[in-house]
Amino acid sequence: MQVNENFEPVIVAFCCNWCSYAGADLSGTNRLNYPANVKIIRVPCSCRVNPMFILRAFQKGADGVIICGCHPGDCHYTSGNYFTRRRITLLYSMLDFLGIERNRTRLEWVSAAEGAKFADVMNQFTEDVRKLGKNRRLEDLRCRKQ
Amino acid sequence: MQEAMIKRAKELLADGTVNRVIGWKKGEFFYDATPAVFRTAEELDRQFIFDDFTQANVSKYLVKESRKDGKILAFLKPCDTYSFNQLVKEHRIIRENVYVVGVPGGPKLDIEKIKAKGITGVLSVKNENYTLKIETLYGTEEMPFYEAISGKCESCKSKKHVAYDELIGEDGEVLESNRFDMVEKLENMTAEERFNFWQNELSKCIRCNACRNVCPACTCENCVFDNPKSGVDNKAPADSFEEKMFHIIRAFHVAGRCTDCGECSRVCPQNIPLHLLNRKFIKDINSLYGEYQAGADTTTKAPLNDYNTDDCEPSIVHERGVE
Amino acid sequence: MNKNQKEWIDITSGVNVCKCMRCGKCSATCPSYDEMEYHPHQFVYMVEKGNIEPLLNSDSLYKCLTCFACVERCPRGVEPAKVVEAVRLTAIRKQGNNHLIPDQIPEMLDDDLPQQAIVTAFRKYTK
Amino acid sequence: MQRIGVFVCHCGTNIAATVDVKAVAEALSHEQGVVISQDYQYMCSESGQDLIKNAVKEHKLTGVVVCSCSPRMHENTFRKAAASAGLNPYLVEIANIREQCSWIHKDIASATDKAIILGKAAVAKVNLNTPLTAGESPVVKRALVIGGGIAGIQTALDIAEAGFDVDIVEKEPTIGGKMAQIDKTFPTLDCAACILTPKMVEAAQNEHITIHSFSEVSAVKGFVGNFTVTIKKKARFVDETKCTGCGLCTEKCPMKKVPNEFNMGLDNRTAVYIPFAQAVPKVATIDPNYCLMLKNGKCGVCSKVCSVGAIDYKQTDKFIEQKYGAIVVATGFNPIKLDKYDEFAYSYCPDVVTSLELERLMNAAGPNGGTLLRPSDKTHPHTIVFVQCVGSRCDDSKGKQYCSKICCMYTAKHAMLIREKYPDTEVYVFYIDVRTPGKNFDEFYRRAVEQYNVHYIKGMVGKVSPKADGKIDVQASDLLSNEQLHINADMVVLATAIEPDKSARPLATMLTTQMDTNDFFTEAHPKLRPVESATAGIFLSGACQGPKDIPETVAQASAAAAKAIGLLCKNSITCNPCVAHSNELMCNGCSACEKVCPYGAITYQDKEFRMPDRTTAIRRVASVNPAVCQGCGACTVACPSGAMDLNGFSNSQIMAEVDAICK
Repeated sequence: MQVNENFEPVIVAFCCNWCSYAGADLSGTNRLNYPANVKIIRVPCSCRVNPMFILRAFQKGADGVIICGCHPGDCHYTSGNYFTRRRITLLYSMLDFLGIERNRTRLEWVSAAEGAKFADVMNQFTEDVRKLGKNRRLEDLRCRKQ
Repeated sequence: MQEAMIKRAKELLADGTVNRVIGWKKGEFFYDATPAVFRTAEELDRQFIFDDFTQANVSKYLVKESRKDGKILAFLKPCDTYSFNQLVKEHRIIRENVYVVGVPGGPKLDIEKIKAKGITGVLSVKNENYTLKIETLYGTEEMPFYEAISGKCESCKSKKHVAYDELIGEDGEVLESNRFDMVEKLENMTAEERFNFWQNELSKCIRCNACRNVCPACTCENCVFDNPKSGVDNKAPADSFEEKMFHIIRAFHVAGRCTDCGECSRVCPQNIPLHLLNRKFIKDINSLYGEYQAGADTTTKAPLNDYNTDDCEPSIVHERGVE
Repeated sequence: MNKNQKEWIDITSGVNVCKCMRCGKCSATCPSYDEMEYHPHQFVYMVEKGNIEPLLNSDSLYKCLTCFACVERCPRGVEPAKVVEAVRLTAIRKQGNNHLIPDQIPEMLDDDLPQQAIVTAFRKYTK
Repeated sequence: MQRIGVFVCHCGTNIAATVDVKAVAEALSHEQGVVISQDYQYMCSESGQDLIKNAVKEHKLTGVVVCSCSPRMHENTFRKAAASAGLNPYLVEIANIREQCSWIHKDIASATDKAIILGKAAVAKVNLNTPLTAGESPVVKRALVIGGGIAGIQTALDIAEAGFDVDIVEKEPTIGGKMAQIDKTFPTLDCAACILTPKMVEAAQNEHITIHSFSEVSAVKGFVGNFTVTIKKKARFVDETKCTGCGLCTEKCPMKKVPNEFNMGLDNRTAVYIPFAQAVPKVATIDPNYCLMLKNGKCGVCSKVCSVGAIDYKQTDKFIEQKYGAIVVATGFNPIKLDKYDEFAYSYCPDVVTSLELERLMNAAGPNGGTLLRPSDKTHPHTIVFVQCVGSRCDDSKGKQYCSKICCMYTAKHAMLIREKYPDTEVYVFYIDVRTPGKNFDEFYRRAVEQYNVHYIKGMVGKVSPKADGKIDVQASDLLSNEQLHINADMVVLATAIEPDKSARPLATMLTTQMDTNDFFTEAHPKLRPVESATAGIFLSGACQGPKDIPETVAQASAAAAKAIGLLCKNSITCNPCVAHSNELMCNGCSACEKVCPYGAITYQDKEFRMPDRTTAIRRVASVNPAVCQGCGACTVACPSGAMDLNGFSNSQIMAEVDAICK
């Protein structure tokens, strides 16, 4: 695969309000860098992330989608991230089954105290997606910007 | 068998146990067995059929039928009883309003497989000792029974009725099936090959919605694909993503609820192997969260509405199989 | 201060000397402490400050037994033995010489010398 | 038609230095529905808020987007500003362009681009916002304090003082916690028991306080103002209501070889025991692991000697359920296990002890009646070495990364007390740093050095080796004189790191509160909300939140009490309006949502509907109790038809954000 040096992937990160969004804030407070490609959408809990949102993002031209939630056992709503884990495992497995590159999707547990981990995860994920290049397998051609 | 069923149906109509019967009637051609509701003994005599082509799963019709006045008699094949149970579990079918008579299952025949042999103008098909005697406009043809059985019966998972009020004929057992072989084969391809396989298959989709409309798990009052506010409402499949989105979401919505009845692939006019998507989910659920057969009973929690604190992480997808 | 030399030692040792909290547990645990002009904690400190020249010229380099007690016990995971090793490598590569010829070994042996010391001596002195 | 106002904050230079705020305001002014787009120095300031208020009135705004710091910081500020101008507060959205943009990016061009996209996403979302009204739910006027150490006692006393009922759940047979084990307290050197036991008695006698000793929290349900807690009262085989605490049973019990945990296992107790003389409640407890009657069915001595018939060998664990409005966590700490530190010989040399063990050795109620003797041979030690930071400030898997905070001071206290009582003893303290911030703390430490001649040596101990003659060789660094020392010591005292109690982790899961990687409870804000957890109605008291000394613990305990009282004073609390709701026309009644709801907020009913074909049908549909729903959204994904949606985070809102970001 040809790697385009100037390719800037579009990355959508769904972060749960209680852990990962706070973790993202903490990495900001600590001035830890991660690429500007990552745009965060705040959701109350990772279990709010509907697979439709993920597919929608790919359809509209996202190159990578990452979901971040509280560590298992730490969910603000007790059990939300356990449901997330099953749903997203199955969805990612299905995307893999359809031949979509594995590294375009990820799920990470980031606590409110893990600002450094958040930045690391985002740096790593952006790099992985950058290597894959533009998302062509799941993009809706009608949605492509000119 | 057909006679026994008509006889029993008449009795149940006569004694007032039920006021309707759901079964099959002849369609335009004799092989187009179509689900139908019968109200009288006369209708039964005239139209009711049960033969090698009565493949259709009638359980979905009971969502509406069980909400009407009076009890309805439903003839269910083993695979149909799983769908029935699943719908009872989801409160879609009102169990008290249905009188279930279990009838033997397939293997049923697929007319397309007969036509594929170059046999046209088919007038009737008789199974004589597992050889099909086929009357056509042009004479009589023969072919082995097992070469004409329908795709969904080829990998039959169970001959056991999991829900019934009475049985006609013998009950069978849950079978060892090879139904995951093709899924496994795909899993062992490279991502590129898998992508090409599905790109090729799904690009045939004409979005006729037949798969959704026949699916006993797809009983939503208002499907997301028909809801302009859902953000994924139906559009013509103008490009490669639209149909993927449709089929992924459809498969996801029925994940953990799909009983693997195979109706989706049976009705697909484009012969897309849609059941593979559902089987992929079933296979994943079985291997990651423990064996689960949707519809086997009406009490177990669906795997997607349940969890274990030590479930595997999604990274397992990245760690196994072929990239 | 020799910046290149410090960077080289940072890279070859793989040690982040800045993590040192100056507790001295490395030197407290060092069996060769009395033999050394510069002690393990001083290696770490002097490398951090870039003051490497005195270390290169000191015999202390060759007194470290690489027993790794300091690595094992350092509460901060600084791994002083690796710093010493890196400085030693700098010295050795600088001169391009072997400091130990196998033929000399038998006459240097004595009964009290631990087996480990002989093995590590080869590692250290012959590059 | 939407009329949206966009306000871009400079946050001084926090945002403006890396994001071209004017360009952001310009770009967002062209977005759908935007009628005004401005930038300002400090949006959160009085005049910044006035800017929003005036714009709402002047432009008749239907939505507001503030591009500023994290919504976790000022979402409420701006919502209140909008509300005061007559706009529904839930029509305000925040684009986080500080924590998630200007502070993490250095390149102005890309940071500005990102800020614009985040702004666009917020505008896209606010276009779909609907006015929401918060409901109310009642507050149960009773508090639960989990842990009966000094933190829990102080919190309970303060809450009771305000006139509210409060229950203390303590897992040990008595309240008092770690402070009861301590001999003297720094920096005043008064006796811990003398200041603690009156408080214990006060708690026991207070009419508002109920003490559940030898009990644990086994389940927590509900939410702020309305928690339902199941408390497990462990079987103590003694009827609490009958036992007078006379202690006769403990004298007569034949099983006398049970390690006494109150004295850190340095001496023994009996199988039926009262932990210490001033225990509250002063009630005996039978240890089923040692009691001959419970183990073999043969003995029964205690039952025979008990004049009030309090012994009950058939007692079982009891579960009681109680409703609470607020919960205060005060689970405290324990010293860490030292089995990974071979170099200090703790596991095999009895004369190497932890500081808490030393407290017991020096305590008048301790194993030696207050005379400091070596545990091995009961002789008077002449040289004592203290090692600080054992397991603290460790970057490896053996210890803890954090500073345990209290060790410097208690080590100075121990050194001083020993030198005071036994002037013939030489005391060495090996330290990495001496940390004594606190009122009169540094003066205290200096007194140890200057007045009591304690030898403070900068450097760590590398190796502790017991010798054949009973002495201990301590090999250490003296970094300032650049020497390696060997000290011939009689005793070594390890200032062991402290860690949160093991019961804290499962408790946090039950309470759905957050913990850091060290299992300390995380406070809602490290500076501004230090005694509240992020979960509403759960407050933190004492060392469960981080290492603390007694004065700090008591201060935090009272602060937590004040917060709890603030909550209990209210008759009702405003609920979060961002809750799920079901569209009955689309609901299948399939129960998927009910199965994933952690709060049991979803119920079903049969309703009659007019169908499109003019018939009527009775359908089973879900409805959400907004007072119980906490708004996680699990149900929205479980729902295949999309009938279930979440206020404030609706499917269409989130998809609008996705679209804006991907465009």
